[in-house]
Amino acid sequence: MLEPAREEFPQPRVSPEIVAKHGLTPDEYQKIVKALGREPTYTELGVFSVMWSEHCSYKSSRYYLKNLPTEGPYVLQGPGENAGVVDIGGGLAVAFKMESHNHPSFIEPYQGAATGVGGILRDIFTMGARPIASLNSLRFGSIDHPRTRYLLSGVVAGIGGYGNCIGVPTVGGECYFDACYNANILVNAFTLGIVKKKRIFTGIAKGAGNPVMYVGSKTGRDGIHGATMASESFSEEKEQRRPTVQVGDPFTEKLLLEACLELMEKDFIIGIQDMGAAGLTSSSTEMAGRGGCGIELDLSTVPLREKGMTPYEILLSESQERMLLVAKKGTEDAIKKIFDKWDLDAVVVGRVTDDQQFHALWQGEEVARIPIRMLTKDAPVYQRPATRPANHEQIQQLDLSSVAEPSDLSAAFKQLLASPNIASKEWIYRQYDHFVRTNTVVAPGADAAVIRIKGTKKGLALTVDGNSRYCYLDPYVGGVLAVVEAARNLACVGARPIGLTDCLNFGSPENPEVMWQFAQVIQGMRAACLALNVPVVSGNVSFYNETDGVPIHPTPTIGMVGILDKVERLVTPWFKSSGDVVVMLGRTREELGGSEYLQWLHGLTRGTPPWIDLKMEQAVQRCCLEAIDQGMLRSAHDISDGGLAVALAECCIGGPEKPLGVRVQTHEMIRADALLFSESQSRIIVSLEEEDMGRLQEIGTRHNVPVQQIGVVGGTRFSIQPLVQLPLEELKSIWSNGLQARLK
Amino acid sequence: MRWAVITFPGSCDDHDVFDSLKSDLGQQVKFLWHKEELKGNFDCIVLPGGFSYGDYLRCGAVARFSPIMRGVVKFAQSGGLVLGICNGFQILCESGLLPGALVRNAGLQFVCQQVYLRVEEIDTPFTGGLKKGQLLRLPVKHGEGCYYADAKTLERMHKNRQILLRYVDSKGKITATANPNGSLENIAGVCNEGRNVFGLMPHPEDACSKILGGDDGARIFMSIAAACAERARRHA
Amino acid sequence: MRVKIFVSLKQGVLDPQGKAIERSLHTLGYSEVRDARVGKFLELEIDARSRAEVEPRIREMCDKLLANTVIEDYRFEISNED
Amino acid sequence: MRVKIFVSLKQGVLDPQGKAIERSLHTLGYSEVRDARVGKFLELEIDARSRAEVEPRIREMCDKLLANTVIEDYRFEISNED
Ligand SMILES: Nc1ncnc2c1ncn2[C@@H]1O[C@H](COP(=O)(O)OP(=O)(O)O)[C@@H](O)[C@H]1O
Ligand SMILES: [Mg+2]
Repeated sequence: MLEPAREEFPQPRVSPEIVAKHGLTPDEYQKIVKALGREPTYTELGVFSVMWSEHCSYKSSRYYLKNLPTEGPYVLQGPGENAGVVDIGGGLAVAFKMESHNHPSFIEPYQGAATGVGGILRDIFTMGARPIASLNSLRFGSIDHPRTRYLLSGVVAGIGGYGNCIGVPTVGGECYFDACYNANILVNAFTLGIVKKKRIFTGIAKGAGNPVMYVGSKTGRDGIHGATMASESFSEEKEQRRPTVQVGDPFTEKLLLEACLELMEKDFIIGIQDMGAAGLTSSSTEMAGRGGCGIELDLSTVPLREKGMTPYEILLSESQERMLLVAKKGTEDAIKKIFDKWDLDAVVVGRVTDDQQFHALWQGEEVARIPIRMLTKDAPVYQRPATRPANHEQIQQLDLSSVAEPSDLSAAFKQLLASPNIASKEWIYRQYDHFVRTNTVVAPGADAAVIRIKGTKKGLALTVDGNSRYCYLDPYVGGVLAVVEAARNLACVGARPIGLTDCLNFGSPENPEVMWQFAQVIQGMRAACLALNVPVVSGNVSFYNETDGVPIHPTPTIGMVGILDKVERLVTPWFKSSGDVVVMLGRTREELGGSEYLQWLHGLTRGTPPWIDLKMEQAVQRCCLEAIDQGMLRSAHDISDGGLAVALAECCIGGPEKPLGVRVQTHEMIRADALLFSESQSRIIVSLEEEDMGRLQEIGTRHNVPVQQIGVVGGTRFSIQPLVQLPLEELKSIWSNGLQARLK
Repeated sequence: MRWAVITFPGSCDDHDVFDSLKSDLGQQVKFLWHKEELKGNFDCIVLPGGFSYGDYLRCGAVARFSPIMRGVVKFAQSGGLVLGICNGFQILCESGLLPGALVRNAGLQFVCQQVYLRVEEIDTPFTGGLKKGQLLRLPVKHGEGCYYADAKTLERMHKNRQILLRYVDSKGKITATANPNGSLENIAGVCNEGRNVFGLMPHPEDACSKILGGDDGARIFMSIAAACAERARRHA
Repeated sequence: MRVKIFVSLKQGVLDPQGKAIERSLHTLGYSEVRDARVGKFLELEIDARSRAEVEPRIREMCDKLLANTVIEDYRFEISNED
Repeated sequence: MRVKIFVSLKQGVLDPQGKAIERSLHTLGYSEVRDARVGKFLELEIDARSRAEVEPRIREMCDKLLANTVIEDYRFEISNED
């Protein structure tokens, strides 16, 4: 370990400029002075700046997040911990969470995405859960924006580079392209882990005198709060650079993962938490906060990677692959032994106290003393002004009569199939290991991924979803649709939702129009969660996704988990055999507002998103699930982006097996392009043997869900009479190359 | 039949091999930790896939020096069966137990997909239960699986019929598009001259049960099991 | 002209590869080795008349493509030997 | 002493990375670039009294660990500047 430099570290006097550079408002600063009864030291200011930052304090979002339903009979751990935990029976539970790494990924796509994956993995195994599946939700600028290709390649390589190396399969995700992300891409990473109900760990500190231990990588100047630039001029070493880009070390994380899980089989620890944002500071204060105690750290004992690091830097460093744990007194050596086996540092860096203070020492002298409450419960909370965007009515205007119907619908369809938002994402997921751990029953490409739970008959279905175009046009409805589509995707494989996590990606909360969108989206999510009764068990908020005052479209991404009692009952989206009848559950309306078709072919992001009736939605999902339970469905696929035509195409060519043709007859009395491309909700395409039609009709009637037979599987052509006629091979090559071709 | 699976730091598929052998194929299998010396009697030692030591210098370059490898080399020299899968294959090449090397995929990207393999030689314990020319469907998942050997080495390998598996299309043809990583001659798996050490990039352990999309991987493991049973019979 | 470009991580940026290599060298008994760093090294052949002409071009190539200047520094050598 | 080690692929071993870089340089308009090759570049600090002492050690390290002589060549430079 490097010896910390002996010379005096820079402790500039706290001036208004420095306060500002630390992103604290004058009011917030006054609040600090008042509560401390004195001016904070420079080091203390740094601590406040990170703990009161939007990222750690949720000061702008907390007020609204309260509205999300978080209760449920199976919820073992809701929001507030490193991840949510849900009971899946048989003494087992799943821990899952989604987290954003948007800004870092834009600066350095590979490392930004990689460390994002590393962070969410730690959030899961810090709960005692073995990570068994990851997904990701990505948003990039328009496909022909000069930076998009570079960013996409880097992000995908980074996610794979980290996830593959650590041996957690990436089983699914989503990726959309829209000009609104040109200068602000989104990288949201989801991970799920499995844990014995009796062995769940939390990030809590308890028991005065218990040792606080630091495990994992050494601390460097990685990702230190941009604010530290303010201290540059005071720094002793001139040549020292302070990179704010963090580099991931998946190998060390793999060791950390195995070491922690081995440790957690013993009864040595009280609590444990990863050092994520604001590293040592947030992990120690959050743990003390949850335990209602104090914590004392001796920064001189922290393993360092670089010379001359100051207490300020040690406290704020965001070096990756580190964890903080509170051990039971006397187990230190046993713990060290386990980490030693995995060639990792494990050092006592402090102790739990009963004075409810955050207390940091540096070579025997005190460098920070702050009441824990001020950094946790008493951090600022704002109810920021929210106003409906000025252009709200205007963007909802859509006069379809001014939208010309394509004369050649087959050509229009081909164009839509080639849209990077519709085309196959294989170029992305073939860079992810989706087999490792031998649980993956349904790999990327389906509505939802399915993994088996070893030692049981059960399976888990996983999906991430979110349509920001809908949220832009109507954030409330967009919030509803994000949740119901996720649930519909689970229903299509035969799974019932047990909980969800979310990433809420928005512009600046200081912009009242953004705040309004935020509030609306949450209200919409709330309504949908209550209707489908799916609790929100964890999540993450990412604000300030905007450039030059132009925010991204409001983008909630929903990660939903469902359970299958009998995994072998699962159904996939793809047609299975010629002669099966093709049925649409639900009804198509003339709804082109916010559709991919309108955007890609007509360059319009306008209108109102598709109409949604939560009762009908629920009925359709129940109908599908019941039919699957009775084993009568050969395939089920939900209709979303691109409408009926695209969904049917995916049923024909999307699967791992040989493509199958389809002959469909349509009757709806609506304009032809709407019939093909309308994104009306609550629709599922299923296929089944003819003799089961009666039973399906019966189920439909019971749930009063429209059950229309629209065609038959078979042949070498894709035909929607009388509108579209295409040979399968052509269909397949357009869809398979749509994205790939543009990345050459 | 006693199997052993070595866990190196950074091994990922060690549990995959262990579970598939035990649960799917009902085999007797034990984990070995890389820091220990090789002790105990085994019929086949498996070096699993993953990213030993992060593959930071070169795949398998560091793992090769793990204490347990001394024993593995002796075990191989005395005719014991050694199976290297993916990273295990890379380790075996680095340690000189197998000829050639595995370099960066020609496409420069990590590839995870199902591939078809053609069985080229069957007079080995690893392929004895298969038919010459038989096709297997297994997943590959690697960033550095492009097989390379210089002309002289390759010639020897031909002479000794050491190339056991090749990437082919669904019809069994050797084509460029069927080659996921640019391997020389579509080589997917090779054995040593003694025919008791076998390395392959595809993952048989990930294809041992129908619900995971196929069980062709089991054919390779069962072939090994059969060969060992046969050996035991002869020694008895 | 023959151009050699050396790309290495900026001071202070974590270098997992270097760390791993140093460790294994130590376990192999080369305890005399300290702070190993790993970088990239490119060799190019460039048609040009004068250094004056190539230098700015190379700098461009590095900034645009060959180095990731967010985390990497680069330097280069030009030799006429051809 | 400061040791720089250069590891590059043997002639005949294909270098897709080099090819890719060459291609993108061309698309970026640097048509003057030919046969780009990519290698590894390691920097070590070694405690030793004399070159005579370090050289054989370094050769060992390279043969054993730092280079795979089946596919790679290496050369190194030693400088006293410390
Ligand atoms: N949008 C949200 N919905 C529900 N819970 C949320 C949301 N955003 C954050 N949370 C919860 O707030 C806590 C803090 O979030 P976060 O800071 O992202 O966790 P971490 O500190 O692990 O990064 C977590 O328990 C998270 O689940
Ligand atoms: Mg956390």
